Amino acid sequence: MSDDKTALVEMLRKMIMIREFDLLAIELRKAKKIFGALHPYVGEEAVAVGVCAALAPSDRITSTHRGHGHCIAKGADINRMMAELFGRVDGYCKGKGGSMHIADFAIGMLGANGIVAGGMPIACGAALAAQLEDRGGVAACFFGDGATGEGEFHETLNISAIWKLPLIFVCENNRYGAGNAVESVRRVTDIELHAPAYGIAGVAVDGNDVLAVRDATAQAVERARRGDGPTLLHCKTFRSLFHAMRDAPPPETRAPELLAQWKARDRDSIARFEDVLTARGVVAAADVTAIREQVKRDLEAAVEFADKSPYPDPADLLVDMFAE
Amino acid sequence: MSDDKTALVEMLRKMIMIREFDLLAIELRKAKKIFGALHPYVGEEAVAVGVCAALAPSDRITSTHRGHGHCIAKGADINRMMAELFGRVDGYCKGKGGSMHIADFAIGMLGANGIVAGGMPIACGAALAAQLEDRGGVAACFFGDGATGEGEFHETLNISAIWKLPLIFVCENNRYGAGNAVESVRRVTDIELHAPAYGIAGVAVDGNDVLAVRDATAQAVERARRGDGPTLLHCKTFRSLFHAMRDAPPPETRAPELLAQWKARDRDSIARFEDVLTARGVVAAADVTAIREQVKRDLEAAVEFADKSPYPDPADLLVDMFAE
Amino acid sequence: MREITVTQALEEAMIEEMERDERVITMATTRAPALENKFGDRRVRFTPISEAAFTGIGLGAAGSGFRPVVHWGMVTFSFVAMDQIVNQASKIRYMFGGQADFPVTYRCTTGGGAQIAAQHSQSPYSMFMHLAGLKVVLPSTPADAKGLLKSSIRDNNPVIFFECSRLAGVTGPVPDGDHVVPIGVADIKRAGRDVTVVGLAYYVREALAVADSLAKEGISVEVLDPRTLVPMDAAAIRASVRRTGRLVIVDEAPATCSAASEIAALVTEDAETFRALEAPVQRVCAAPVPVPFSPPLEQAALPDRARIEAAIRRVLTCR
Amino acid sequence: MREITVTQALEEAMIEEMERDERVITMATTRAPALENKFGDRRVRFTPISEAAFTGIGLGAAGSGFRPVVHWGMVTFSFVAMDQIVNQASKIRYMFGGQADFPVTYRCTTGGGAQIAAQHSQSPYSMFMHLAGLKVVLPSTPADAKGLLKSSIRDNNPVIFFECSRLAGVTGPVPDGDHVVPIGVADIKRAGRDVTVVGLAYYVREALAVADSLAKEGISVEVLDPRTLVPMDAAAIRASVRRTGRLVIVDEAPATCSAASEIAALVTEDAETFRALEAPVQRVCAAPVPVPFSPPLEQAALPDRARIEAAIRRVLTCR
Ligand SMILES: Cc1ncc(C[n+]2csc(CCOP(=O)(O)OP(=O)(O)O)c2C)c(N)n1
Ligand SMILES: Cc1ncc(C[n+]2csc(CCOP(=O)(O)OP(=O)(O)O)c2C)c(N)n1
Ligand SMILES: [Mg+2]
Ligand SMILES: [Mg+2]
Repeated sequence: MSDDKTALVEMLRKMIMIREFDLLAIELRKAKKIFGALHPYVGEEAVAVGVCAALAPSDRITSTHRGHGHCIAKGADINRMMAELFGRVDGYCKGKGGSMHIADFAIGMLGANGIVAGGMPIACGAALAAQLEDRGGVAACFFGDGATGEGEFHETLNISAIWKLPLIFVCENNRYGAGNAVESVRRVTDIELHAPAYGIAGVAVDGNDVLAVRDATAQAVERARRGDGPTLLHCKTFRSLFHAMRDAPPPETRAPELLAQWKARDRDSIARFEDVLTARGVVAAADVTAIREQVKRDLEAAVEFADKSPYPDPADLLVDMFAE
Repeated sequence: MSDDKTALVEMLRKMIMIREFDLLAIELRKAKKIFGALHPYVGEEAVAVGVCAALAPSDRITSTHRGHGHCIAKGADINRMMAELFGRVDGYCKGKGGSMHIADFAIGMLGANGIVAGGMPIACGAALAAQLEDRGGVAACFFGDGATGEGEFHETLNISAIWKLPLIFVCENNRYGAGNAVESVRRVTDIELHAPAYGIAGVAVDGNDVLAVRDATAQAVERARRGDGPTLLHCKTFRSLFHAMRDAPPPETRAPELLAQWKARDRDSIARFEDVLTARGVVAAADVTAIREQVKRDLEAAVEFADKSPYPDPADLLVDMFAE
Repeated sequence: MREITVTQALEEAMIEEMERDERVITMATTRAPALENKFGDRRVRFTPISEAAFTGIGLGAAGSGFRPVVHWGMVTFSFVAMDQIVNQASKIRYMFGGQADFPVTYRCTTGGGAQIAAQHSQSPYSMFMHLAGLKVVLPSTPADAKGLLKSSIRDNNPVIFFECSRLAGVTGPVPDGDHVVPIGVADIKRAGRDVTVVGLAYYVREALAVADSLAKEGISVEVLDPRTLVPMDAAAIRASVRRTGRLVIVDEAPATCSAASEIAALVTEDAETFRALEAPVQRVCAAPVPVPFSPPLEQAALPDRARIEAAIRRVLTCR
Repeated sequence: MREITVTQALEEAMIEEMERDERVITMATTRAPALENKFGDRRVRFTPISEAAFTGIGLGAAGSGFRPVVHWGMVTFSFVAMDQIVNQASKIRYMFGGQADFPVTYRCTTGGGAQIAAQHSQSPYSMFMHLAGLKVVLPSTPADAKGLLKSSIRDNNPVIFFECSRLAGVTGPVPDGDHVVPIGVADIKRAGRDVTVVGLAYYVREALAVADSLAKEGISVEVLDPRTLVPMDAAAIRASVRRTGRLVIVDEAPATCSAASEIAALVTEDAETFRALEAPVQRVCAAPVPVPFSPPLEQAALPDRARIEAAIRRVLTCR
């Protein structure tokens, strides 16, 4: 993978943007500036950014209910994302989708999805399209550890394997499916162990190490381009915050020690990457501060953009139902 | 397992009965004495008989669209089976079910099923019941190689594993799912390789060797009773005849050499078992002839029973819809 | 009488029925601490996210002597399990000639109004009603919720029990003791002379509110709550329409092939009721769109008091 | 005009559309040798038995520039894939603000009459009609089958294309060349004055047979075939009923929340049509049971000419 400075700095910027975007969204939700359900991606930034760093802009992904990180990593416009959370016409879905349904087909982001595992077959269809287009394109589907309980996970693994589709299964194992620890719903938590039964590659990677995720993804992309079919990529990460909030965040029920461990500088995805880049001399402390300030400014602008955007006109209720 | 003579002879009798029952059913279907679709179990007898020989009468099973063999192996009454194929009131389902929906809850046969993989969750429910009853009972679900493409296969493996349910997954790999060879729908045909990802035992066995199937099942029953949960049992067999017939059997498209191989005396489930039993001196040629004649007489009686039974009265159309 | 919420009423029903019959067990993807502490994790199970599997598990356990209560969470998630509902649960008893009973209750939440968008705001009761072989329940008050859940759990057939999300926190009087409401009996929540309004779930309340305000004008609205959708109490609905001569049906599902369509058909195919009908039947339903996220759009998509009132005035004037 | 079967007409449509547009691809669990030989196994795929996956694959490929035609086999098997239909296909375009099109066609066979019992004899169109976001097609003749399948494949939205099993071998005239029938336009298969019979699929033929025999008595029956169920040509149905004043609807789905219920509601909620209605609307549908296997029971469960005729006589006499 290209380790050129701008690419690495952009990865760091995106990770910071993802975290700040969701921390801000939480405040906006508490303040009732935005509506509905919110699933923060805080703590898992290295997965989305690492995977998307190894994809081409024309490659396609599907996301989950926890989709803000995937959008930003794939290059979505935070103004239109924010406007969508606000339910305004300038949002990606003109306010029809909200947090759980942001999509930007123009950048190959085929949609967040409120159905656990629901995006996997759709990504598989995008991988079939890529195979038929025969231009070296690939597709990736993000899904959680909990999604491995669904039949669509198994069916999509099998079909993509038999058809040798250029598809990357990105399991974001953040240790929980809503309130349930992964150990309580799976007897074996090494999710990559599913791969051999399908004759595909199964790889486990530290999901908080963005470069490791990027490199593992790059290898999966290579396999896919060679015609060796899909890869099951198990990214081990941690959900730093709550599963979901409506009007208020739910109480934290996990042990403080555990949370502290994952907050540690050598564990937290962003802090680690900052330290790697500074150690390598790619960035200086000042650069990081500059990035953080720029992110803050961009987010303020996004909120302003969203707030200025009008609500959809109820008269347009039936618009977008059917294509001509 | 008890190798007492009567048990072994009964296994042979059931295998012969299964084959003769389905060969007769084909003739009856051609003669339009029976209706609908017919899926003969011919060639696969050792699986149903081997598995059920290791189960207690009170253990529960679910079956498939190819269910006659499972019924007979579990101890169903061929008169009521035949009457069901004839669509008569004395059939197991009073003529409401037909070939694809024979059930006898009284003997733990929870039903044939026209939905590929559809019976697996139901068997899993029976296994949950057995676990809650805590009387050492187990459940088994029969399913084909093609059924391994369905999500319900994966979901049921996972839940039964995490709950350590006394469930035996019996994959009848007869090499085809309708017109499709198993190699064309799975990149890996060692179906037992799914097991490790669930932390359960996966075992492959010669599905035409009834004693091997029985013993492998007995070990699975032991594991289940010990509280070690489910076993995935891959039985390698062969579909001797066509997938399904309506008015006439479809043309055979498979290579004659292949068919001949599986018809060979050392391969065919019944011939092999006959030879084993004669070699061990459990039966003499005359005994086998006697069994065959008795089977023929029983089947003639079954047809007579079915033919004498009246059709259901259309006035009873709504009966059996809802329980009190 | 004491007032509790629908949620509390449903939990009471669960506790009472699990105490009453130890064959009652529960399954859901989310934990139920209150029940788990009381009845233990053998009878109160949380499952992996595998709706198809645990829907069938409930059915198989029911056919093996237990009385499972399976909670899908939102009805949205039941569609992952639709094979087990359509091809198995709704047909298993009849198809096998009535040789076994399947006392399983499937609970799920329904409805919009919470800005959680298309996938999480569905009200697809009619898709279950269409399947011969399932009973379908949809209560609108805490008392009916408790009484009907108890009846559903005691029923020896598969029952789909819908819980309208917007009613979860609504309080109402619930009798003490073993309060049971029979399946299949409609309830006239308000008697009236001029028009019959059949409301479902949340819209029973909205219809009652409209009836109050119209009463001030001397318009007498009868509000009927079917409470169960299968079996539908057609006799009660027809009798009411024969009295009033006019019918408005209010529900938050889209109109096409909805419970509202069915009620309209039940009324107009009955000769005596048809003769008594003085105005076209009006359906006040959701717009034919997936429920949108943005509040003004969502409000426009769902029925409201203004549209209920307008429909009532239409049937009162138009002949 | 040449006469071919519905099956041949559908295969012609597939071949012509695959020749016309190379983005058209197909998927099914069974092989399609004719298509595979002509267009190769990249465009013509057979799949593992994984309906949920390949239903979503069709949707994802459609959203990525292709025009998949997915054949489920029997509609029965679509229920394994219902999440992808209900939660994804029907909502994806609107939910995402119309930013992409999803030109995917889902084909499946429906209906009873072949003694293959409950699971394999279903006609659940109304469950799909209820979902705002899908077009639903149900042809009754070879010409309509060909013309509507071509329109469905060219349509830029998810279309559910139902193929009535009992019509597969039925022959009829089909125009040469690019014969296209627009989605959403009903067809009056026989004009009449006294009563409108709306038939679906196989029951269009049965209604026509009954119309023939009643004509001998001077009873003039109009037989209308909606051909598409979504969008439903309500204008054509209402216009016919306004002319005849009487309506009978015939379908082999059970009546509850069926297409027949919807047609009854569409007619009775329209003021002008309601005023023209001289008799109660009659639904001639399947009995509310899973289709039984035994021939005499199956016959009793499904509509037939006698019941159609009886319903017509009812609406002609009863006032
Ligand atoms: C089919 C389905 N079942 C249940 C739900 C409810 N639900 C929403 S998120 C969630 C947990 C998902 O866990 P995981 O896949 O690990 O993703 P994470 O939330 O951890 O990112 C559940 C059960 C759903 N959205 N879809
Ligand atoms: C969910 C579902 N999809 C498709 C079918 C149609 N079908 C019936 S049998 C069959 C093949 C099943 O193959 P396998 O599981 O190997 O069982 P076998 O017929 O070989 O015994 C198919 C595709 C079905 N019955 N159910
Ligand atoms: Mg998780
Ligand atoms: Mg097979």
